[in-house]
This record gives sequence, C-alpha cells and structure tokens, in this order.
Amino acid sequence: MDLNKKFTPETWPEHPERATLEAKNKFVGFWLFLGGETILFATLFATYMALKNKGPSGFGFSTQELYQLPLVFVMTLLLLTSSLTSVYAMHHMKNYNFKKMQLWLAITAILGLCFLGLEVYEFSHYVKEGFTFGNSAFSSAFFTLVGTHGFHVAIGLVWVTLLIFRNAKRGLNLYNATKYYTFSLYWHFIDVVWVFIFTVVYLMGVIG
Amino acid sequence: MSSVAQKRGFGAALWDWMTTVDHKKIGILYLIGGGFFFVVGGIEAMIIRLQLLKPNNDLVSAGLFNDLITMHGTTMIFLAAMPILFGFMNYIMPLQIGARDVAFPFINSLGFWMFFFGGLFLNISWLIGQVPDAGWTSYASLSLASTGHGIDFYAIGLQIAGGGTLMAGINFLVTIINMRAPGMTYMRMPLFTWTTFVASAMILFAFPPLTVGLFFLTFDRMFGGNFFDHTMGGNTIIWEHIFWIFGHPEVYILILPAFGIFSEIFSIFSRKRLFGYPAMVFATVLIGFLGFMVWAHHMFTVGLGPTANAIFAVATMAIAVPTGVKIFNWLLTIWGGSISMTTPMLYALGFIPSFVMGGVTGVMQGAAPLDYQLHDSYFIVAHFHYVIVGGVVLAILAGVHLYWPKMFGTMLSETLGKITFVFFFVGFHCTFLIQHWLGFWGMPRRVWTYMDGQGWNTANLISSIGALLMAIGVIVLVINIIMTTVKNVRVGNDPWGDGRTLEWAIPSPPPFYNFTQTPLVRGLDTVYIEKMEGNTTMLTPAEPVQDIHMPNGSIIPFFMTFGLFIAGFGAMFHQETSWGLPLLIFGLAWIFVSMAMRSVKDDLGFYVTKEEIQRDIDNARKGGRN
Amino acid sequence: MMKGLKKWRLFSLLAVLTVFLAGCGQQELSTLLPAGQVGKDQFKLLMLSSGIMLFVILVVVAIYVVALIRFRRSKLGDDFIPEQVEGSQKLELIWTIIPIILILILAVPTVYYTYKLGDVKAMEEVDDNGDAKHLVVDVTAKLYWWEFEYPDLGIVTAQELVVPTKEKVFFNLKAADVKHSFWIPAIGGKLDTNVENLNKFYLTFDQESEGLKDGVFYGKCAELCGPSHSLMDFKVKTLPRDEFNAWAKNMKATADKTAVANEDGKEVFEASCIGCHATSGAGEGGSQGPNLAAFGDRNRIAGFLEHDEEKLKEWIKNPQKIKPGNTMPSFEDQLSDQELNDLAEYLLGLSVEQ
Amino acid sequence: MAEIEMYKRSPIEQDLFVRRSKETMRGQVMMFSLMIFMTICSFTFVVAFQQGVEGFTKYMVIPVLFLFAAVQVALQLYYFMHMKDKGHGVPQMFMFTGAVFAFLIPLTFVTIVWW
Ligand code: HEA
Ligand code: HEA
Ligand code: HEC
Ligand code: CUA
Ligand SMILES: [Cu+2]
Repeated sequence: MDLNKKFTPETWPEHPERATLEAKNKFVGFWLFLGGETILFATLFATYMALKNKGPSGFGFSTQELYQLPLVFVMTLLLLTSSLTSVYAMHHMKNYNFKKMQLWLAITAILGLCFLGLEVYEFSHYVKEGFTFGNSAFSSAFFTLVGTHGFHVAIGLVWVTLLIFRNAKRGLNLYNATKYYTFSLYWHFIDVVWVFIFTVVYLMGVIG
Repeated sequence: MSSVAQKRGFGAALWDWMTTVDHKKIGILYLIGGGFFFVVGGIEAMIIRLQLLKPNNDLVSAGLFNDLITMHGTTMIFLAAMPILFGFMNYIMPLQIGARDVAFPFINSLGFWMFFFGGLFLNISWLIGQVPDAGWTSYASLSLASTGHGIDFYAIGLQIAGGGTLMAGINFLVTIINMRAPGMTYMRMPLFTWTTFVASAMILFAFPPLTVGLFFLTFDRMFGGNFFDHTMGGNTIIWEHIFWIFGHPEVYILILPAFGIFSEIFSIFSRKRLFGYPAMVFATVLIGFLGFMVWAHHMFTVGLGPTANAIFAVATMAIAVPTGVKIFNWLLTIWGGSISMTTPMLYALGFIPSFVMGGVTGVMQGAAPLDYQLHDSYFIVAHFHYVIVGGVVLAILAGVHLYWPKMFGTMLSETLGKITFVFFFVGFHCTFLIQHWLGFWGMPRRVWTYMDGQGWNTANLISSIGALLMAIGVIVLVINIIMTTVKNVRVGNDPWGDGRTLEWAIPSPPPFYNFTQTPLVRGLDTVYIEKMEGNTTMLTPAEPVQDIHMPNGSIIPFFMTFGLFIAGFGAMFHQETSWGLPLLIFGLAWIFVSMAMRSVKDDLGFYVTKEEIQRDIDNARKGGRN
Repeated sequence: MMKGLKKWRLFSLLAVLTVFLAGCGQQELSTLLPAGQVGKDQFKLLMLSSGIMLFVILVVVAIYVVALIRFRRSKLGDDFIPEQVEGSQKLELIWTIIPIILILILAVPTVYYTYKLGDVKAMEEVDDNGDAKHLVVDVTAKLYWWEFEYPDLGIVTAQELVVPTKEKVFFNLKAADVKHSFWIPAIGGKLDTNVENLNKFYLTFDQESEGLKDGVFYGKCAELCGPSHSLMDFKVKTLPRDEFNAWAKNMKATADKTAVANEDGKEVFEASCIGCHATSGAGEGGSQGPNLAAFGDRNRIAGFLEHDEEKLKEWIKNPQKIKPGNTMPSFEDQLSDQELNDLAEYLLGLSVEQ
Repeated sequence: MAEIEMYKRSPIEQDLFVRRSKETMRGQVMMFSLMIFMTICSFTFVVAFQQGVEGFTKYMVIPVLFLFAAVQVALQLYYFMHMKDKGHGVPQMFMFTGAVFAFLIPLTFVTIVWW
C-alpha cells in the first residue's frame, strides 16, 4: 500500500479506519482484543468483590473510611471528558482535518495525564495511611484492579504520544488512520472500565 | 525456496527460520517445538509409569515424583498438545480458506516465539533443580507453601506461553473473519476451519482469566500480594475458580481442533460429504459456549454447597448432547461411504470408540454425588487420558500422517504408520482402561507410591506395560519420519487422491504465496466439486494473475520474546539477589525498545510480481514442480 | 446373523459382569463394596450411570462395526463414488432427543442425591438436655496426619477414626496448613479440607470393621499436599454403639491413667516429645503432633508403616526419611539405643483397649 | 493487495457528508451530556445515602447505580465506539459474548466464593 498517496477531504474514504484489508484486520483484531480485555477486567472485578474488606485479624481499613468521593468525582469527569475529546478527534479524522485531529488528541492526552496524576496522588495517599499493596487481601485486590486500569491509561498515553509525534510531519494516510482509530477505541474502553470502577469500587464501597 | 535456503548455508537458513512470518513455516516451527515437548512430556510419563510399576517402588523420590507429574501435565497440555494443534491451524487453515497468509504475520511469529521461550523457561527449572511441584493445577495453598523457585517457573513460564497463545487465537479469528476467498461463506468453511474458529474464540475468552490468575500467583509469591493467603484475608478458592474458568474451556480448546481434523479425515477417506454439516457447525459452537458454563465440575468436592453442585452437574451433562450429535454424524458419514483404510483413517476409526468411552466417563463424573467418590482418584486420570490421548493425541498423529505430504511433499510410510497405530492404540487402552478400576478400588491420583496389599499391584503393572507399548509406537513414528525424509519421494498436489478442500489443489509443499490466483469457492468441498466437473487444476480462479503483496520477515518477535525471558528471570530472583531487579528492568526496557522499533519502522511488505507468478504457473504446467 | 449377534451380546454382557465381580477390589477400601448409606447411594448412581453409558457405547460401537463391515473400499471397488448425502433431519432429531432423555434419567437422581448428601441440618439438633443428638467429629488435616476431635465427648485421637455403626456421623472438616481431602472410599465420597472455611458433611458406617482384613477401613488423603501426600493414610475403626461408648469412656480416662509399660521410656518421652505429642485422649485438638493416647491400639505407625517396634524406632530416628516433608524432627542423634528401646516399649504400651 | 480505488465525492455529496458528520457529532455531544448527567446523579445519590436523606436506601441506590453504569457503557460502546454503525457485526458478537461471561464470573464469585 502506498503511504504517499495524497488525499483531499473529497477523496478521503468514509471509513478510512477500515478501507484496506490490513486496516480491516487491525480493526477487527482490536475489537477482539477488547473482548478479551473485558474478561480480564471481569476477573479482576470478581476477585475484588470477593476480597473486599478482607484482611488479617485486626485489619483496620474499610472501603467506607478509605475512599474519598470528591477526588474520584474529579477523576471521573476528567476521564469522561477525555472520551469526548477523542470523539472530536475522530470526527476530524473522518473529515480529513489532520491539524484539528492532532489538537484534540493532544487535549485528550493532557486530560488523561491529569487523571493519572490524581490516581498516583490517591495511591500515595493510601500508602501513607498504611494501606499498602501487601497489607491485606483487600489492598492487593484493590491496587491490582485499579492499578491495572491505571496501567492501561499509562499505556494509552504513551501510545497516543508516539502517534502524535511520529505522524506530525506525515499527515493522515490510510496506514495511520487505523492506528488513530484503534487508539480511540482503546481510550473509550478504558473509560468503560472506569465507569465500572467508580461504580463498583468507589460508590458501592462508600455504601458498604 | 528450499533449494535456495540450502545454497545459502546453515546460518542463513537459521536466520530465515528465526525471522520468518510465513504461516506455513511458523506452522512447522510449532510442530517441531510441540513435538519436542511431546517427547519430553512422554519421557516424564514413562518415568511416572515406571515408578508406579510395583508397590513401594523408589525409582524416584517423593519430591521428584511431584515434579514429574506437574511438568508432565503442564508440558503436555500447554507445550505439546496445544502448540502441535496450532501448527496444523497455522499451516492448514489459511490454505483451506484460500488466503495468502494469516491476518497478522508479525504477531503470528511473536506468538510462536512466546510459546517457545515460555516452554524453555518452564523447563529450565529442571536445570536449576527447583521444579514446579504442585500439580498442573497448582492449587493455591500448596503452591504458596512450595519452597524454592519451582512455582515461580510455572507462573512466569505459563504467563509468557499463554500470552503467545492469546495472540495466536486473535490472529486465527481475524484471519477467518476477514481473509476468506470469494465465495467462501461461513457455511462453506471446512470443519477444521470452523473448529479453529471456535477454539480461537474460546482462547480469547479463556486465557485472560489465566493471565490474571498467574499474575495473582506471581504477586503472592514474589511481590508481597495476599490474594490467596488466608491469614491475610485471602482466599484459595479464588484460585481454583480462576484456574478452572480457564481450565475447562482449555480442554475443549484442545478437543475441538481434534474434532476438526477427524471431520476432514472421515470425509476424505469415505469419499463422502460430511453428514449433517450445519448440525456439526452448530454443535461445535454450542460446545464452545457450554464449555464456559461448567467449570465448577472440577470443584464438586470443594464444598460449594448442593445448589451450586446441582446446577453445574446438570450443565456438565448437557455437553454430552452436542458431542453426541458429532459422533453420530461421523458415523453416518462413513455409513454408505467408501472407507479406505489409510493410516489417518485408522486413527480416526480408533478415535470413535476411544473418545466415546472417555466422554461417557466424563458424564459420570458430572453426576456430582458420584464424583465425590471419583474425584482425585485414578478414575479421573483414566477419564482425561481417554479423551486427551484417545481424542487429541490420536488426532495429532492422524494429522501428522494426513498433512505430512502437504507440508513436506513426501508421504510417510503407510506400513510403519500402521505399526505405530497398532502399538499406540493397544498401548493406550492397556494403560488407561484399567485405571478406571484403580479409581474404584480407592487409589488416589498423584500418589508417589503405594503400599503392598491394597490390591492395586497387577493393575498398575498392566498400566505401565501399556505405556511402554505407546512409547514403542512413538519411536516407530520417529523412525518413519527419518526414513521418509531420507528417501524423499516427491508427491503431487493431491497425494491421497480424495482431497476435498482447497489445500489439496495446490502444490505440496505450497509456494510461499500459497495461491497463484485467489480461488473462487463454489460450495462446500469446493475441490471435490471441481474434480467432479473434470477440472484438472481443481481450482477456479477468482482474479487474473496479478502482483501479490507479501509481508516482510522480521527478527523483532524473537527479540521481544527474549526480553520477556530475561525479565522473567529478573522477576524471579529480585528478592534474594541484587541483580534481579536490574535484570527485570533491563528486560522490560528491552521489550519496550523492540516494540518501539517495530512501531517506528513502517512495515509495508513487498510484492511478488506478475511475471514471477506466471513463471511458476508455467513451470507447474510443464510438470517441473510436481 | 441375528442369532450370532444375540449370542455375542449375551457373551459380552457376561464377560463384563465377571470382570465387574472379580474386579470389586478389597472390602476395606473399594468404592464398589460400599459399607455405608452414602457410599451405597453413590454406588447406585454409579450403577445407573454405568448402565446408561454402557448402552451408549454399545449403540455407537454397533453402528460403527456394521458400517466398517459394509462400506470398506476393498469391498466396494476403487472407483465407487458414494452418494453425497447432506444429512437427515429425522436422524439428527433422534440422536439429539435420545441423549437428552438419557441425560434426564441421570440428572434427576443426581440432583436428588446432591441435596440428600449435602443435608447437614441435623448436625445442630439437640435433645431435651441440650446435648447434641448426633455424633460430630472435627477433622483437622495436617502435613501429613489427621486429627479427630470429638467436641461433645471431650476427646481427641489421631490417625485412627473411631465411630459407631448404623447412625449418621457428622464431620467438620478443615486443614491446618495446606489443602487436603478427606476420603474413606468404602464408606462414601470425599470432601475437601480447605484452609479458610469449615466443610460439613455426614457419613454412615453400616458394617463393623472387626472382620475386615486389617480390622479397619482405609481412609485416604485425596488432594495433592506435598511430597508425602501418598503416605497420608488413616484408618477407620467402626464399633457398635455400646462398644463405642465404652471406648469413649476409656479415652477420657487416659487423662489420669497411671499404668505405664516402661517408666524410663516415659521419662524420655516427657523430656523430648511431650511438646508435640499428648498421651492423654481427653482434651482438645490443635497440638503439633498426633495424639498418642491410643497408639498401642493402632495397626499402623504414622498412617502406613507396619505397627512393630522396629519400624517405630526407625520412625523416631528419622521420620523425614520415611515421610519426606512432615514436621517431626529426627531424633537419631539425640537418643541412645537404650532410650529408643524404652521409648518404643512405652509407646506401644499406650492403649485404651485393655 | 489491490489498491483501493479513489473516489472523489462531488461538491453536493461532500456537502452532505460534512453535514451528516456534524450531525453525528452533535449526537455524540448529547450522549456525552447524558453520561455526565448520570454520573452526577450516581454520585449525588450516594452522597444522599451517606447523609441519610430519606428515600435513599441501599436497595434503591444500588440498582440505580448499576443501571446507570450499564447505560453509560452501552452509550460508550454504541455511540462513541460506533458499535451501532454498519460493519460491526463481529465486534457486537464478541463483545456480547464477552459481556455475558463478564457478568457470570463476578456473579459466581460473589455467590459461591462466600459460603
Ligand atoms: C480433551 C480434553 C477433555 C474433554 C473433551 C473432556 C470432556 C468432558 N469432561 Fe473432562 N477432564 C479433562 C479433559 C477433558 N474432558 C481433564 C484434563 C480433566 C482433569 C483435570 C485435572 O483435574 O487435572 C477432566 C476432568 C473432568 C471432570 C472433573 C472430575 C474431577 O476432578 O472430579 C469432569 C466432571 O464433570 C469432567 C467431565 C467431562 C464431560 C462431561 C465431558 C464431555 O465433554 C464429554 C462429552 C462426550 C460424550 C458424552 C461422548 C459422546 C456422546 C454420545 C455418544 C452421546 C450420548 C451420550 C450420553 C447420553 C451420555 N471432566
Ligand atoms: C495432552 C495431555 C497429556 C498427554 C498426551 C498425556 C500422556 C500420557 N500420560 Fe498423562 N497427564 C496429563 C496430560 C497428558 N498425559 C495431565 C494434565 C496429568 C495430570 C497432572 C497432574 O496431576 O497435575 C497427567 C497425569 C498422568 C498420570 C497420573 C499421575 C498421577 O496422578 O500420579 C499418569 C500415570 O499413569 C500419566 C500417564 C501418561 C502416559 C503413559 C501418557 C502417554 O500417552 C505418553 C505417550 C508418549 C510417549 C510414551 C512418548 C514416547 C517418546 C519416547 C519414549 C522417546 C523416544 C524419543 C526418541 C527416539 C527421540 N499422566
Ligand atoms: C516438632 C514436633 C514433634 C516432636 C518434638 C516429636 N514429634 Fe512425633 N510427630 C510429629 C508429627 C507432626 C507427627 C505426624 C507425622 C506424620 O504422620 O506425617 C508425628 C508422628 C509421630 C508418631 C506416629 C504417630 C502415629 O499416630 O502413628 C510417633 C510414634 C511419634 N511421632 C513419636 C515421637 C516421639 C517418640 C518423639 C520424641 C522422641 C516425638 N514424636 C517428637 C511431631 C513431633
Ligand atoms: Cu494430604 Cu494429600
Ligand atoms: Cu472440565
């Protein structure tokens, strides 16, 4: 496939993310990957639910005392908004507007970074309070579940940064359109997982 | 291709295999790797049987025996049976759907190397002398209590190999979804392709839980986690659930491709279309789905309570119905056919009674209250070897004989093939039939030795003799392979004469781009249709001769996996050594750099020109290739 | 043809039957000779399911053999091209429905027995005096031995379970270190001993163990638990209720028993062993080593060794060699031969039966 | 691989294309507002529960939380990730299967890991 083929907004295909066979493969493959990720997180959630508040005798932490809703709320808004900004990016991708797409992606990345920063803050706060990874089954399950999500966010950030810089000079083509598109799928998926995290972990945790 | 490789010398050939992304070569690599581990696992099995030959035997120590059963189970399932099946899937499935390669050739190669290095990692434990010893199920209380690095090898090795499996699964799925030749609708796909599809879908959903479970185990053993430590609030039953949520689908991941191979064989060597094709497809999908609903039948005695046991018992028994549909459809395929007793067909015919016997004992175990007696007794060992050896291994042996000419262009000796079959088949029943009774008579599984006077002596002796016969069978097969390779008598496109699907319409071995022109598929068993219409090329092209786009080879998969391998050792030794942590970080950085290299360097592949292809076609016409 | 087939069938049935009868195994540990209600229920299920399965196998093999006889290419000729049949809805319906019926026939008793055998409500029942109505035994599985505590009777034994016949005996099962599984094949199916929870079930013992080969039923550990998993046997002695009561009373009395077989041995024992082993059968479980109050009455040492002085001394000298991975230290270097002899005599004299 | 064919949209087609894509975008923003709204509701309900506001019992709040979460996820998948669009049959099938198993696993864990 020719990388140098130049498009105009008029010739840019309606579904650039799956215009070639390679692109279709990536597109379907990535969806399947997300299907597998669903089960991965389901297992983590299941374990968390089974081990919630379980610790050694005399264990002093409970979900109710630990979690702080305001922080979680801010994090939620950040991530949800970043989901919308990546929708904007894809909107511009489909309209062959490379500059705007890059811009919106950059905003997405910044929002994601803020989210990650808050998460790091949250974790370090817990650790300071003595709620460490190794202090109980509950803490292990909590840090693993939420940490795996955070890890996914971090991967997404690296990915989008690489995409933005790698393609800055090259512009949109049918080769990298799929990459941008799968990134946005990934990013939405992270958001989906977060919806369950704030519901199952934090809100349900506060209810008890 | 092969003549070119020879001229370039050994180093270049090695490089070629290490960097290949050709699905056929990767298929062969899988077969070699899996075959190697099959022999390793088989030797472990032989030692197990020798130890149990007579009461109070002390050929191996108690600890070593546990190492042996654990490694035997793990090796056979993860490193032998699955990779060998992957070999067939890789080689045959794209040919069956008329594709030029799999969807992600690069990832295909990555998947293979991850399997290989994962297996290597696991088996290095023998060199260090700290071997996994908690059974292939590694139940958490024991696997946390186990000292040394044995279980660490298990957790990390399987993690690496499992990652490779997951990639292979996604790859096969996308290939089948997107790369079928024109006219190859879902309901025209050969059954081996269908079973590959369903097995891959099961991999997609079954392996993530294993990944998570192994991470938990790794965390608990090496990084201070508490998932399974009940003194810290953990729960060992979680491991059991996670393991079997993976583990039960896993056994169907093994058996479905085996079913696929047999479906091809029955149809080819009866000269008959598969009876009830749509029902076969439906049954395959149903087995795949139900396979996820029954995992707790491995946990009937854990104490889940009568309600859970009853539900899972009934769900388990339900699987007998779609499986039965398959069995009877096979029987009706040979019924009214023209059965030719070739070696692959012998295996297929041997498979039917063997697998039914294994399957029905599975249903007996599914009756929960009865399983209270049978669980963890030799009856279980008998059951699963009946389905695995009588199903999966027979399919593998059948597949080797069936596809050998397609892969290497030369036919395995039929006489030696039949000798192998007789030894293996007789040995197999001799080994495992009697074990049902050992279970009834109260012999628990995973016992290192047994006291005299419990009435188990003769039965164990018979069982061990059977294992010996199986070994002889395998050795004859090895001899067969060597002799065939040395003789190297070339064969044509359709060496069995009765091929029905696309892979039999192209040269043996196929050119690296598979099809000179993408074929047009005109129905189920398209090659058979063409043959009946007197088409000597056996194919109707769907496109004119044109340039073919092929992917470039790459060494990066090998490198990436090597990074994982290094990181694995780092993780394992990070607690007691000063170099562990740096090694872990170095390994991870290595992987990251390889990945970045891959993503920065665009891989656009290359073209095989029209002229080259036309030349190949002309050569073939002149009979140069055949 | 038909007649021949019938004869063949009869013959094979007989053959299977003889294999079954000759192959029932040994009374003290075979699931095919059940000696309790639970085991019998499970045996019934075994017979029912075996019958169904045998039927399935026979049907499959029958079709298969006929097909093989009739449709070989050597018979039909090399050029024969069979009709390409697509399928048959009627046939396919038949072989979907018949298996479903067979499965249902098996599923109903399965569910019934699952609930029946899982019913432990009676465990907590008390009579008018507030005493437990049924015998309850707390079983603790340890590396690699079994502790049996009778909380209502205030006694403890190890390695040998003693129970009354012809009544329900309830069990509380747990593991002290890693997971094990409690299995008495001749009496009834197993239940795991988990590390984090208590499992409950019941068994009934219909037959007195007196007349058996070793005078006991065999019990096994059925979950891999480390190197000596295969040596983690225990024995079950079943007594009529009145004899059981007498036994329990004697056990209780070991607390203040004075008769000692060898005084020197007792001294050695109190110097080296008492930290882990109790010699009184009264009290609670939870000690580090098996309770030895009834040691003289056992028929095995550590669950599987011959019960004689020689083996006992070997055991005390180096238990690790005999049962790798168990938690008893070796006394080879600590004890002189004389001390060992005394010790052995003393231990073999510990009995509640005389 | 055959080259993909370049197709040039006429000005009218292009106009329509742009208009449609704007409309889609507007729809997305609507869905986003809905999601934010539900998120705020969820948090508010929980705070209300914490404060002991009458009517906000466990049995009312928890189902609502899950309902909102499910709706949000559906919106993400169907709108943001375009699963409602054509050509998403395969993703739908696999995500559905995944969702079924993802529902089952936690369910069994909370029911049968706890005795
Ligand atoms: C290829 C692998 C494979 C396959 C295909 C199967 C197939 C089946 N298995 Fe097996 N199983 C294993 C591999 C496999 N198993 C392994 C490895 C273990 C042990 C793991 C360990 O503990 O280490 C195990 C353990 C295992 C257990 C747990 C036992 C225990 O530990 O207590 C159970 C319990 O229900 C079970 C049941 C079944 C059933 C019902 C089927 C069914 O799918 C079988 C269906 C087939 C038929 C029934 C025959 C054909 C049908 C007909 C001819 C129709 C008519 C039939 C009837 C009406 C009955 N298996
Ligand atoms: C794919 C899976 C698979 C396969 C194929 C096999 C194959 C065999 N297994 Fe299996 N086995 C398992 C999976 C498998 N097994 C599992 C999962 C367990 C449970 C482990 C656990 O409890 O954790 C188990 C456990 C197990 C046990 C029970 C151990 C115990 O509980 O104590 C036994 C005992 O008889 C046994 C025997 C055999 C034998 C004799 C074969 C034979 O079929 C092997 C045949 C192959 C050979 C004999 C190879 C011959 C090759 C040579 C001799 C070398 C020649 C080489 C050259 C000339 C170059 N196995
Ligand atoms: C650290 C604790 C410990 C000490 C000290 C100890 N034992 Fe033991 N002993 C055990 C354990 C644990 C077992 C059970 C081993 C097994 O069966 O796996 C055992 C088993 C035995 C048995 C077999 C019991 C049976 O039920 O069959 C005898 C006899 C015995 N010990 C005697 C002794 C004597 C005599 C001494 C002192 C010289 C001694 N033990 C010191 C822990 C100890
Ligand atoms: Cu205890 Cu096995
Ligand atoms: Cu299973």
